[in-house]
Amino acid sequence: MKQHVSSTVNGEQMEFLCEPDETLLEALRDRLNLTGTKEGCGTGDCGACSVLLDGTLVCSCLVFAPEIEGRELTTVEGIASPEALHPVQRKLLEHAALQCGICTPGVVVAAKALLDANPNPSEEETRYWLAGNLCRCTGYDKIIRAVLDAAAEMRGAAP
Amino acid sequence: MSEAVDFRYIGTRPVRPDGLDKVTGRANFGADFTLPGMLHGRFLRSPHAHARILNIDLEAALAVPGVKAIVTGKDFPEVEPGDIQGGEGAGDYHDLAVNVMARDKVLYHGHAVAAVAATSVRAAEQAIRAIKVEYEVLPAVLDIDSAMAANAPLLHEQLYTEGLPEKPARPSNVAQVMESTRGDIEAGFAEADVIIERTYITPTVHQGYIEPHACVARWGQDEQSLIWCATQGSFDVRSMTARVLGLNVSRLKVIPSEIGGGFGGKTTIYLEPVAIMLSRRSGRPVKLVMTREEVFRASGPASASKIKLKIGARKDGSLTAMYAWLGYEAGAFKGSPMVPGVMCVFAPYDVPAFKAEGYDVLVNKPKVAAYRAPGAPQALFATESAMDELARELGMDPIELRLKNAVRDGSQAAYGPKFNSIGLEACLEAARAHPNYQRPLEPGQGRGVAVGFWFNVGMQSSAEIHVNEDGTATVIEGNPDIGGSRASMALMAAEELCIPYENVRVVVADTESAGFTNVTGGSRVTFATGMAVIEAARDIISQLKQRAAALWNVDEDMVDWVDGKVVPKPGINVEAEPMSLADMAAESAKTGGPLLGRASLNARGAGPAFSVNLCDVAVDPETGKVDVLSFTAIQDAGKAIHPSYVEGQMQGGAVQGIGWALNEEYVYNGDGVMENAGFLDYRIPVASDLPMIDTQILEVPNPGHPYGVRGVGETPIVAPLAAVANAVSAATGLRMTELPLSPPRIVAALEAAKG
Amino acid sequence: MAQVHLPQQLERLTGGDRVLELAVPDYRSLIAALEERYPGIRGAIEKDFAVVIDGDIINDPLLEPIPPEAEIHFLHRIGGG
Amino acid sequence: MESFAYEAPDSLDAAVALLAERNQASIRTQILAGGTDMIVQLRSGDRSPRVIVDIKRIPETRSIILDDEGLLLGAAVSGAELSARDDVSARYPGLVEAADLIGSTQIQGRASVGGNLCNASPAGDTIPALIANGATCLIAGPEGSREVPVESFVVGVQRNQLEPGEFLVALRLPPAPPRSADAYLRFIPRTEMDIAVASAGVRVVLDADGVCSEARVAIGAVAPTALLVPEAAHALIGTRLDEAACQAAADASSAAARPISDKRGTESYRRKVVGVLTRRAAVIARDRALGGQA
Repeated sequence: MKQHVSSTVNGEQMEFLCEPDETLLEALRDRLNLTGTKEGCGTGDCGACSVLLDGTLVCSCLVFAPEIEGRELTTVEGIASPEALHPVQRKLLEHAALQCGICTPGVVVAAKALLDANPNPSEEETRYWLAGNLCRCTGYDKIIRAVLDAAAEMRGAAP
Repeated sequence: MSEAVDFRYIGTRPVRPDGLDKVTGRANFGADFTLPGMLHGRFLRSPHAHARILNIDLEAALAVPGVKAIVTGKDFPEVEPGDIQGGEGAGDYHDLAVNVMARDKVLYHGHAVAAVAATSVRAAEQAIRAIKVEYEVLPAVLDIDSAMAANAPLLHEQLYTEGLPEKPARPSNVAQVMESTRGDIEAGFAEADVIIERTYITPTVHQGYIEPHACVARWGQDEQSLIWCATQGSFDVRSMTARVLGLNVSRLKVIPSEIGGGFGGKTTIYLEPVAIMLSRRSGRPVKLVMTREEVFRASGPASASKIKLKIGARKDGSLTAMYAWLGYEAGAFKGSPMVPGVMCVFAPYDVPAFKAEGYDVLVNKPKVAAYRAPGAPQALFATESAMDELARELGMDPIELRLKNAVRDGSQAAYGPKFNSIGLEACLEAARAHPNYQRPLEPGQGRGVAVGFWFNVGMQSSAEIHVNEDGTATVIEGNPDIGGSRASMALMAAEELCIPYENVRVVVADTESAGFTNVTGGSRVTFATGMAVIEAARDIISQLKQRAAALWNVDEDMVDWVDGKVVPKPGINVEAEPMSLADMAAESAKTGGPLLGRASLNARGAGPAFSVNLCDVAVDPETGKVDVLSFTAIQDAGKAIHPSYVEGQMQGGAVQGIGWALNEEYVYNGDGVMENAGFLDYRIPVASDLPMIDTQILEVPNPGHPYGVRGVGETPIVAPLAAVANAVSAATGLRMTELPLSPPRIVAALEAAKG
Repeated sequence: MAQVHLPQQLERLTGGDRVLELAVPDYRSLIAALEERYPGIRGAIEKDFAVVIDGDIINDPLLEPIPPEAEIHFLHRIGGG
Repeated sequence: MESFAYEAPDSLDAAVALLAERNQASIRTQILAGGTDMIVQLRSGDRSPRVIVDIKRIPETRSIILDDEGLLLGAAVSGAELSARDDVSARYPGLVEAADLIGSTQIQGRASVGGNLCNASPAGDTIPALIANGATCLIAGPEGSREVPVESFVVGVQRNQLEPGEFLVALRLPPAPPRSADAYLRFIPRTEMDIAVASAGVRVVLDADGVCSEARVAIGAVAPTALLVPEAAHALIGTRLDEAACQAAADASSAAARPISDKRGTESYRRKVVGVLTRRAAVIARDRALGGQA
């Protein structure tokens, strides 16, 4: 029997019906048409499906959709405002820190979570925080630089 | 052809045109597409590495609620053998068809046996579990030695080794042999003061793109069918799918989605004919998406290899002879990258005598696919490891040794022609002068040096440029943008047309909207499709001159294109203001209608690309863990159109190579079942494993391109294997010849050395 | 005369010949000359080989001019990843 | 995976009642805490429950109580929640490190110590750390609650002592006295994202003279279950945890190990490395204990 789920997604109240065993990733993509969240592995090993659940960074492939009842969710579609990109998004573009771009939504969400929690992360902290976001194109160099640069900008520090 | 020019836009680093879509989640990849009424498909795959299919019982599966169609090998037409155009290792159409869906035999664990389309993924999975297959299990061969052994079980009873003087009497698992020689190697080795001889082993590895293969297909009863998919080559999907299904290519429209990585692995097809067949049977669109596990088990990884190498040199370091025996695993169907392996194993060096013999060997594993510079990383792992050992034996600096023997302009390449305008020497000099080569090392640390090389290719490309009425432009091309190529195309169009980069829109069009274009691969897009864009822009400029001549009522040869404007030539007496593209676009209705430039070409002159990598590591002698402390990639790009994306290629290739060197491998059990088919245990590098990857782009212009561009995408993965292994060897004092350099292997070597 | 290096992999057709000198104006006549000398070589070359004329690799040649002193090689066609 | 029902009781009593009822009706149930192992197992068809009972809405499974009695750690507390508690890290740094090593930041947001224990993987990171600390499991069930030591809770590969209808509510760790400390180390080929190839947890208590008065050593990924290694502890007790003592403990761990060869490592490699890790963890625990624990 399908389960009714009601939650706040990117600031908006949303309701959907899903199978009880459906993952949050499936529900986001197939029920809510939020396809910005990507599936790279389905086992929590790649981070492409990263979302914020009540502000905590999780892999949406390792959450059951019914678990988000009454909770707040932020996906990659909810990171930018209509007026402007989040600094992490802008810096990723300026640093050319994406090639194919499939890991990018997960990186955006994870990096935002990092900077929310730690406005001044070291390179090492950034690398460990993002260790669950696999990227096969960039070798991570430009991603790490972009996130550190975004952090500096958000702190108001000189670039 | 190369011109010394001051560029306006080339060499700058603007934001890519598709960037916003990709950081906001708006970009649509392979699995992001849906059609009304769409079904979901799943595969049944072989649980055996080698078996005869005796019977498939679909009755229970067809009874599962929601199931709309099931197909097996019987539903697909017989396909005649024939070479797939598109390059080395691309394979054969018959093999391709049988790889897509097994017929009488399964040839590897994971080989597709049946596929189901149903109203939900769960229903399709339930039906898959309900299919009953009877197999007769056959003995499997899982490595080069056992596949080549006398009386080895055969994968294909009709396969006879090619490349021998006479057709052999008996079938074999060796699909092809090849030999390449120059001079007298016996004499060469006799002259040598030092000889290094080793056997080098590399495992099966995977490209590891993060996006699994995915497609949506809709069969049209009017025989106009649609495929949406993630691919490196939409025209190749069209031709391969048409051939496997026995269709005319005009009946298939392939729309390339955004593509989440490929590295060569998305140059062939796995899903598309099956999706079309399921759609045809069900009358509804069908989506097929591989799981990560299926990607590992059933797409095309890169060849495992076994290479025996022998090199001889005089005391002064000059090479006297080289010999290589190269075995490459093809997987279940012929077509390993053995040929390019044989061609490039000695490519960086000028050696008077050599012999290389190659073997394309079938094993009961998935058919290999291209992976960045196919065949070269394995071959140069051997060569560059041996060169490192030779430098040690001779007491020479490893860069010095390579400089002494490096190919230069005019050197006869081991693979045939003379080199012209290459950057190996420049890369070696840059490496020697690099601060990272001078940094002192601590105990337990080691530094490795290695050279990389790849041929690069040209092939066919088309491009159109439509000039809009306000003087902005739209570029239409057919290469899926896998790493920022839209930005490069826009830069080249902007450069030629002298309009701001932001005024150029680049569209990667479908197979009905773009002219024929070969794959995004072979490091060819910026080079070849870029050349088409430049030519299309020059087509417009020549039209602008004609039209300006008409406007000014002068002869066409009295008009020039200077600084982005048509102007009367000096001395021409006419009252005419210079006119920009925008000015001319505004007048286009009067001068012959919309401005449209076109080019189609079969690009030649793709210059080969050399690189040098430096790698520093620390090895924990108790656990065998290797930490990469620093990594430096130096490469000749000819001309970097968008330097950030060139650096990105160098960094990404370096890290894939580091993964190949240290941890990545398919772990098979004795039955040919891959035991680590997931990102948890197939260990690609993660962010915290790595330092920043230092890059240095050199620009030795390629005379075959108007701006001097040479391909950059593949060379970066070639040198890291040996660079890392040489560093580990330096740190441990032990020559490491088998990849990956996993901790248990290093500890075992250290313990063995202790005795 | 152009110096033509024959593919080693086609020794069975060339009887071990490795290099020969030919005066031919273009690729089409080159291949015709080779086919006349080594029957069957045309098909074998067309199937697998690109031609290299003075260092310029041409995958799908037809009417390419051959300069009088050109150095000609045949290379297995290379794809890539 | 087969379809099932999802339930999320919000009190201990409700959960016990729900599980008892489903159990009586012979309906296969599965407890969901973080779900990072369980959802993967469900997807791969390794488990096929009919009812999933999410215990994260039960307050007792989410609390962290640190007081004179020691630490009471709810079974569904995530790694990220535990790591955020500096006071817990100060007393049980090894346990927090162990929890922190499980997976990526994303996994940390979900994976729980209790789930890691109940999953009963031979390589579960928190298990040796819990055993080294002398932790016990607080179990609720239809017959009331009971408490068992962690080292006897896990009985085999992916098998624990829970009876049908029972579930793990919390873990209790004894207090950390002055001059005591724990440490946990594991070996993985990468820096993150891997499963332990071998691991060791060590807890020591030093007397006023710096002599080790109590010690517990546990090792992981080298046998079907994590092992308590009394021989290694004996090698440490009565010493100043000098090099020789730590090496003796290392040798004891290597001797106690019963590893297998698999895709993650060889038998001989694991045996060697578990000793190395024991020695290194003992040194860290010693230095922490000497470093002025409150």
